[in-house]
Amino acid sequence: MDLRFTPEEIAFRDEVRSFIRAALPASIRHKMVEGRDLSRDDVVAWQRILNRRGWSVANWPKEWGGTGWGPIQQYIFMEEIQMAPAPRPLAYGVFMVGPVIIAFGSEAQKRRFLPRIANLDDWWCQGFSEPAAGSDLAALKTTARRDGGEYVVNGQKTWTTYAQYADWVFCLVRTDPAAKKQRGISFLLIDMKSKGVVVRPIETIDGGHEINEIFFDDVRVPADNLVGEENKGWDYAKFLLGSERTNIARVGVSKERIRRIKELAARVQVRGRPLLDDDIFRRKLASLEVELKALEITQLRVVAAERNRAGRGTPDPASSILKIKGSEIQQATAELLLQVVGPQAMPYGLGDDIGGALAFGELWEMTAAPTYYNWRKISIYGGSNEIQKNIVARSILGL
Amino acid sequence: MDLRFTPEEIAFRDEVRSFIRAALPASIRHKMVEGRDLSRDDVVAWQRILNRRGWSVANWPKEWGGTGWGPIQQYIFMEEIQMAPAPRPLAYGVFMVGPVIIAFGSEAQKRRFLPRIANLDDWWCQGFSEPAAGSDLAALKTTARRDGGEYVVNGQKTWTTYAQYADWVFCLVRTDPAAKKQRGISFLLIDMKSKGVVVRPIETIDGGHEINEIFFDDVRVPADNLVGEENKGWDYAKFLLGSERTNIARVGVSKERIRRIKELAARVQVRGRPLLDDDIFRRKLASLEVELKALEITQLRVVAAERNRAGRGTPDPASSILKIKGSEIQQATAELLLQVVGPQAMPYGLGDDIGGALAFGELWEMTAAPTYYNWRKISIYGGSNEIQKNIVARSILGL
Amino acid sequence: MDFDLTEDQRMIQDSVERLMADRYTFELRQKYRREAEGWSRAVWRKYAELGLLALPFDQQDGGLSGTPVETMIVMESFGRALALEPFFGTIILAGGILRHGAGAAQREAIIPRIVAGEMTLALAHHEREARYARDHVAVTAKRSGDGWILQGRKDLVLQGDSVDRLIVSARTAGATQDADGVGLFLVDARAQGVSRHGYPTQDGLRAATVTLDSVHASTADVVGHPAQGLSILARVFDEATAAICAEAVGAMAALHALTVDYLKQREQFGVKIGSFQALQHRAVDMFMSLEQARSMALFATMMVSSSNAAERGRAMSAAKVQIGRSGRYIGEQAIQLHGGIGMTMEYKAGHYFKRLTMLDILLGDSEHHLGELAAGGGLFQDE
Amino acid sequence: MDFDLTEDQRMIQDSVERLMADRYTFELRQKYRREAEGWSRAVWRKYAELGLLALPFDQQDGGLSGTPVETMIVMESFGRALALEPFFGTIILAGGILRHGAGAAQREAIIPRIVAGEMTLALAHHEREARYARDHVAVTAKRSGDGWILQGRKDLVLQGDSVDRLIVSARTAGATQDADGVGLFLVDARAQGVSRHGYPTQDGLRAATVTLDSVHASTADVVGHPAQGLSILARVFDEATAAICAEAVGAMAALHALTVDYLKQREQFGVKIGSFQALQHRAVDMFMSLEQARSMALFATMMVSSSNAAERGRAMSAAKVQIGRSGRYIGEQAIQLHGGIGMTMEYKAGHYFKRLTMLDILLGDSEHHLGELAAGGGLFQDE
Repeated sequence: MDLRFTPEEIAFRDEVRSFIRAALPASIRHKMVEGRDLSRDDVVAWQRILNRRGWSVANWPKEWGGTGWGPIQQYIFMEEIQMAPAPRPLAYGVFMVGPVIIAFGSEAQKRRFLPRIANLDDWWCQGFSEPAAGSDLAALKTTARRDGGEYVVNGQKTWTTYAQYADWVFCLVRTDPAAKKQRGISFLLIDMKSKGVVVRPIETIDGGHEINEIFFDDVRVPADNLVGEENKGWDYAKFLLGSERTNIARVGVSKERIRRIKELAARVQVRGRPLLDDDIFRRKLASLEVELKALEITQLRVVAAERNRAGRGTPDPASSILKIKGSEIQQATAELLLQVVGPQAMPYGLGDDIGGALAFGELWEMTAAPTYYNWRKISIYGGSNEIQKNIVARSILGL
Repeated sequence: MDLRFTPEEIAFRDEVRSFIRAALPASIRHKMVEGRDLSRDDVVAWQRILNRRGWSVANWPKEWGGTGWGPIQQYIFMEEIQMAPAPRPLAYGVFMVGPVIIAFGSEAQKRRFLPRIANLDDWWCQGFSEPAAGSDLAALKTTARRDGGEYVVNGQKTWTTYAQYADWVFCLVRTDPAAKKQRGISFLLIDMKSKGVVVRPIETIDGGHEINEIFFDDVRVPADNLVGEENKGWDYAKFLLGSERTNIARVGVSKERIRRIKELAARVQVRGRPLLDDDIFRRKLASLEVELKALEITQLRVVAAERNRAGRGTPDPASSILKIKGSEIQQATAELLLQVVGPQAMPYGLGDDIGGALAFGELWEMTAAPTYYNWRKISIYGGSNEIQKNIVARSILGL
Repeated sequence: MDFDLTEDQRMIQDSVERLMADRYTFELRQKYRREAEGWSRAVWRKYAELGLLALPFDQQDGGLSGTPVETMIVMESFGRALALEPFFGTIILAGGILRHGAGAAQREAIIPRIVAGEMTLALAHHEREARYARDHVAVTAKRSGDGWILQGRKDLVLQGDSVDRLIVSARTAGATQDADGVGLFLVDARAQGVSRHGYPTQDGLRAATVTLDSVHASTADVVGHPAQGLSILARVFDEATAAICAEAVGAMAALHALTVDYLKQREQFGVKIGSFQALQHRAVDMFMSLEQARSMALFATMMVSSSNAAERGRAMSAAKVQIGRSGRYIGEQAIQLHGGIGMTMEYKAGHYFKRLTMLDILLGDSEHHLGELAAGGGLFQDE
Repeated sequence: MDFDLTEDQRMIQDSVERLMADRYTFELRQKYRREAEGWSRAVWRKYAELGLLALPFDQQDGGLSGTPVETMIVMESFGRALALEPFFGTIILAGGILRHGAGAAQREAIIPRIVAGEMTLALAHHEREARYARDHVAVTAKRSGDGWILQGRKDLVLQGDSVDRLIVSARTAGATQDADGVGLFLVDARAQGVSRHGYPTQDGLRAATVTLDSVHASTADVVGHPAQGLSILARVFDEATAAICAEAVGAMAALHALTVDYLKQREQFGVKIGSFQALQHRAVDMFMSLEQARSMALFATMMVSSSNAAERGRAMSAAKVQIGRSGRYIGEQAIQLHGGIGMTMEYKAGHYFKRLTMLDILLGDSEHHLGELAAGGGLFQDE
C-alpha cells in the first residue's frame, strides 16, 4: 500500500500539466476562472488542441484514437484539466455516445462518427429525459415507428444541454409501444438538421442558456442510425450512464474553486483586513478542505479499484457516493465564493450584455450568484442525490 | 398583537420565581446544575413543597387541587421550574395518569388516587412500551384475563422510567386477544407490590439507572383498577400522550444549560484566556441562542393558540415540531458543554462511588459526558423524531 | 402575550392579499419586470389607493400611524408575491429616515406626495468598499456658502434608476468610518451632477450606481443634524431588517407551499413523489425551518420598537441570522425537490430562491450578523 | 498509487481479526472490563504471541520493523473489537518515544520485554491545566547530584494504574509552555514517591492521576536530550493520531454494520424498519461519513512518515477533524436508529458510541484541530 503517486505517475502529471499550461488559450482559461460561459467556438477550439495531442478521447480504445491510459492516468489527466481550469472534452460525444458506438455500434457507425466526435466536428447532445420521464427514465414516451428503411420519430425531449449547438442527438425512443417500461426502447442517432426537429431554449435561473427542449414531429431517421439491436436501448443507456467513472466527484474542479476563493478572499477587505485573515473564514475554508481531501482519497480508492473491475459493465456503486459528496462540495465552494463576494454579488449581468452593471462591479463578482444558482443542478442531474442514495441503500447496504 | 408578557403575566412570573428561589433546597438545585442524579427523596421533598403551595398539580381542575391557570401561566410556571433549575412534579402522576383518571376514572379512583399523586405519596410509573412494541405501541402483547372480580396479568413492559421507585404502574394491557391492534386494549392500574411483579434494572450508557423492565407473572389486579371501559384503553392512551403540551420544547431547560455553559466557559482557560472570550466559541453559542429564541417564540405561539383549541382532545400537530427542535437544541447544549469541559470529561464517576476520579476532576466535569450520552434519549422517547416527522408530514402538510 | 391580529390589521392583511392575488400572478409579474422601470406604476397607484404607502407615517404627516405589525403584514404579502415596486426603498428606508430625522417642513413637502403615490425615493448610502459596514461613508459633503457640495459614488441604490428623489449619506466631517460626521441630504434624482447607471439585480429587481459630481444641496435639504446621520440610519436599518425578515418569510412560506403541492402532484415510478418518506421528511425539515424563521420575524417586529439600541440591534442580528439560514435551506431544498423544473426561469420556484438569496445578502448576511451578535455578547443577556 | 495490502499485511490482518473474533466477543469484553486491571493479561499474551507488540519496533531492537500500515491494520481491528488492553499507551505512545528518542541501552533494556508481553508502559504527559496544548508541562525535574528529582502531577495517564513503567515529561528549564526545556524520564510505576489514583474512563477503559513527590530519576533514565523532549513528543503524537484514526474507523465500521443489521431485522408496524426510506437514507449518510473517515485514516497513515513536520501536522489535524465529525455523526445516528436498545449497556452499540466520543477528545477534538489547521494556513498549500 502506497497512497502516493509513483514517480512515473508524477512525471505523467507534470507532462499533462505543462502541456495544458502551454496550450490552453488564455481567454478560455480566464472565462473559466471567472465563471463566465464559454462559447461553442471555445469548446471546439480546445478539444481540437487536445485532439492534435492525441488526448481528446483518452478513454477510448487505442484503435479509435484512445491513449491506452490506465484508470489512474485517466484520473490524473482529468484532474489536471479541471484544475487548469480548462473545459473537458465534450462529454456527450467523448464519454457518452462514443463509448456506446464503440461497444455496440456497427462498423459503419464507428467509421462515420468516431473521428468526428474526437475532433468535435460533430457536436452531440443527449436525448434521454422527457417531461414525464426524469429520474424515472423508463417512463419515456417518444416513439419511433419503423416505416421501410426509416424510423418516424415523434415526441419531446427536455433538459437537453447545448442542443442549440448540436449537430446530432442520441435518443432513447420507444420502438415497441406494447412492451413494458424498460423493454421496447431503442437507441437512435438523429441528425439535428432533420426536418421536424425543433429546439426551444429553456432559460435557467442563473439567466443562462444551457438547456433546451427538443420537439420531434414526424422526423424521419434512417434505420442505419439505430445503434445495436432494436428494443435493447435500455441496456445501452445503462452502459452509457455507467461508463464515465473517471472523475465523477470532480475533485479538480473543487480544488480550483478553493484556490480561487483563497485568491479572492486575500483581495477582499473587511474593515481594512483581508477576509482571508479572518479566523472564522479560515476555519470554514479549512473545513471544506478536509472534506475535499477525504473525497479525493475516496475517489482514488475507487479509481484504484477500477483495475480489479475492468471489463465489468456495471458501475461501482461507490460512484454514487462520489456523486453525492462531490456535488455537495462543489455547491459548498459556490456558496463560499458567494459569501466572499458579499453585496457585490447583487448586480446581474449576462454575457456581453452587462449594461450598467460593470459600472458597479467586476465580472468575477457578478458571476458568483449565477454560479451558485446554476450549480444547484449538480445534485439534480445524472440521477439526483436522492436517487443515488436509493442506489447505495440497495446495492451496498442491502436495504 | 403583542408578543411581550403583560404586566400581570410578569407579576405572576416574579411570584413564581421568588417562591422557587426561596423554597428550592440548595442541595437539589446544585445536583440539577451539576447534572447529577436526584434521589427519590429529593423528588418527593420538592413536590411536597410545591403541593403545600398548591402548585404541584397546576394543570388539574381546581376541584382536584389544580390552579385554574391558563396556558400562558402554565407555561411560565414550567419555564421557571426549568430555569431554577428544579425538578418538575413527577410527570407520570401529574401529567399522565392523573389527567386520565380525572377524565375517565371512577369517583372512587379519583378520591383514592388523586390526592396521593398530588403529594407524591404514590410514585407512579408508565407501563406502555414492550420489547416488540416501541414506536408501534399497538403491537403490545401483555394480557389481562378477567377472572371473577380480578384481572390476571401476564407479560413484560420495558423502558419503564423509575420503576424501581414506583408504588404503582399504569399499564396498557390486551383484554381482548381476538381484537385487532388498537382494539381490545385496556388501561389498568397495578400495585407494584402485587405478587408476581418483578422489576429488572436496565443500565443505560451514561452508567445510570433510570429505566427498567417489569415482568408480570399471573399478577392479580382487582377489576376496580380498570380505568374507564374495558377495551377502550387506546383512546385513553392517546388522550394521555396528547395531554402534556405545556412545554414540550423544554425551552427553560435549554436556557438554563446555556447560562451554565457561559458560566463554565468563563472559568475554563485556553492558553491563558477564558474559553468564553474565544470568537469561534462565542459564535457557536450565539448560533444556538438564535435557534433557541426562535423555538421559544414558536412554543409561545402554540401556547397562545391553545386558548383557541381548549377542550379539543387531540394535540396540536405543531407540538411535533416543538418536540423535534426542542430535542435537537437540548442535545446541542449537552454537546457544547462536553466541548467546554474537554479532556476533563474523560474520567467516569457515578453517584457517590466516584473512586479515584475525584482526585482528577470536578463533578461538573464528570457529568458532561454522561449527560451527553443520556440526552440522546430525548430524540427517541415519547415518539422518536422520525415518528414526529411522519406526523407533521401527514397532519400538517397533507403528504 | 398575544399573537392575534387586531380587526384593523386583519382587514389590511385581507386587502393586500387580495390585491396581490389579482394583480400579481406569476405571468403579470414577468410583464412588470419587463417594463422600463422594472416595476409597475399601475400597481404602485393601487398601493396608494389601499393606503399601504401611508401605513408607517404619522397621522399628522398624512399617514396612518401604523405599527411594525402592519409593516410586517404588508412585507410578508409582498414576499409571497415577489413584488417589484420600490416600497422597501421608498417607504421603509427613505420613509424611515424622514420619520426619524426630517423636520416639519421636509415632512410636509414630501410625505403627502409619497402617500399619494406621486413620489418615490431611494436611500443612497452603500459604497462599494463598505461591504456590510454601515458606518462606512466616503462620499463627502463640503460646505459651500450656506449649502453643501456632494462628491463621490454610491452603489446598490435600490431602484435608484427610476426613483424621483435620493437621500444621500455624506461625510461632513471626520474619517471614513467615524461614528460622527455623517449627514443625510435630500437630492433630486435629476439634479445637476447626479448620474445614475441602472442595472438589474440577481433577483429580477433593479439597482443603480449613483455618481455625485459637485452636486449642490441647500441647508433645507439636510435631514436632521448634519453630523448625526448615522444614528438615524442605525434606527432605520433596524426597521428595515425587521421588514425584510417579514418579506423573506412570505417568500419562504409561498415557496414551501409550492413545493409541497409539487410533491403531491408529480409522479415518478408510478406514484406521487410525495409518497417517498425521505422527501416527506425533507418537506417537514423545510417547514420547521420556515416556522423558526416566522418566529424570528415576529421577534424582530416586536423588538424593533425597543428604545434600547443595543438590545434592538442584537434582536435584529439574531433574526437576520435565522432568516438567512432558513431562506437558504428552504430555497435550496425547494429547487432540489422540484428537480429540473426548479432550475428554470419559467417556473416560480427559482425566482423565490433567487430573491431569498439576495435577501440574505441585503443588510448583511447571516454570517455577518452572527459575528455581530457574538461580538455583542449573545442574545440571552438579561434572563 | 496503490491501495492494496501486501501479502504479509494481509496475513497480519487475518490473524488479528481471527484473534479478536475468538477472544473478543461482546460478552468476553464485558468480563475483561471487570478484571482488576480493566483489561485481559491473557489476551495481552496473545498479542505478544502474534507479534503485534513487536510490530513498529526496529528489527535490531527485537521488533518487526512494521510500517504505519501495519499499525493501522491492528488499530482498526482493535477498534472493531473495542479492545481494552494498553496497546495504544505501551506500543504507540511510550513505544514511539523509545523508538524516536531512546538510546541503545534503554532500547535494549525495555523493548524486548515489551515485545515479550512482560512489560507495559504509559506516557505521563497530560496535565489538568493543559487542555489540548501539547507543550504544557508544569511538572518539574530538578538536577540533584547526577540525577533528577521529579515533582508534580500528571493526569489522564492511560491505564496508568496497571502499567509497569511510566515515561514522564518534566520541565528541566524554562516556563510552562516554552518549546525547549522539557525532558522525558523513565520512571518505575512503583518507585518511591509515585502515587497513582486509577479510575474508569467514560468509554470503559481506565486512566490514572499520577502524583510525583520527589521522585528520583538517574541520568540513565532520561530519554533523549533532557531539554528536547517536546520534539520527540510532537512526532509521537502525530503517529498516535494516525493510530487512533484507524481505531476510530474500525469502531465506526463495526457500529455502522451493526446498525444496518438492526434495520434489516427489527420490525415495526408489521414491516422491517429498514424498508423506511428516511432510515435507508440515514444509513447511507452514515456510510458516506464512514468512507470519508476511512479515507482520512488512510491519508494520516500515508502522511505520518513525512519528514516535513508542518505538513505532517496539518495532515494529522485534518484527519482528526474528519474522524471526530464522522465518529460523532455515526455514533449519534446509530443510537437514534436503534432506539431504546441503543441506550443500554447490555447492547454493543452504546459502547461504540461512548468510545468514539472519547476518541474525539483524545489528542484534541475536531474543533481544536480545525483551529490548528486553519491557523496553519489550511490543507491545500502546495498544489
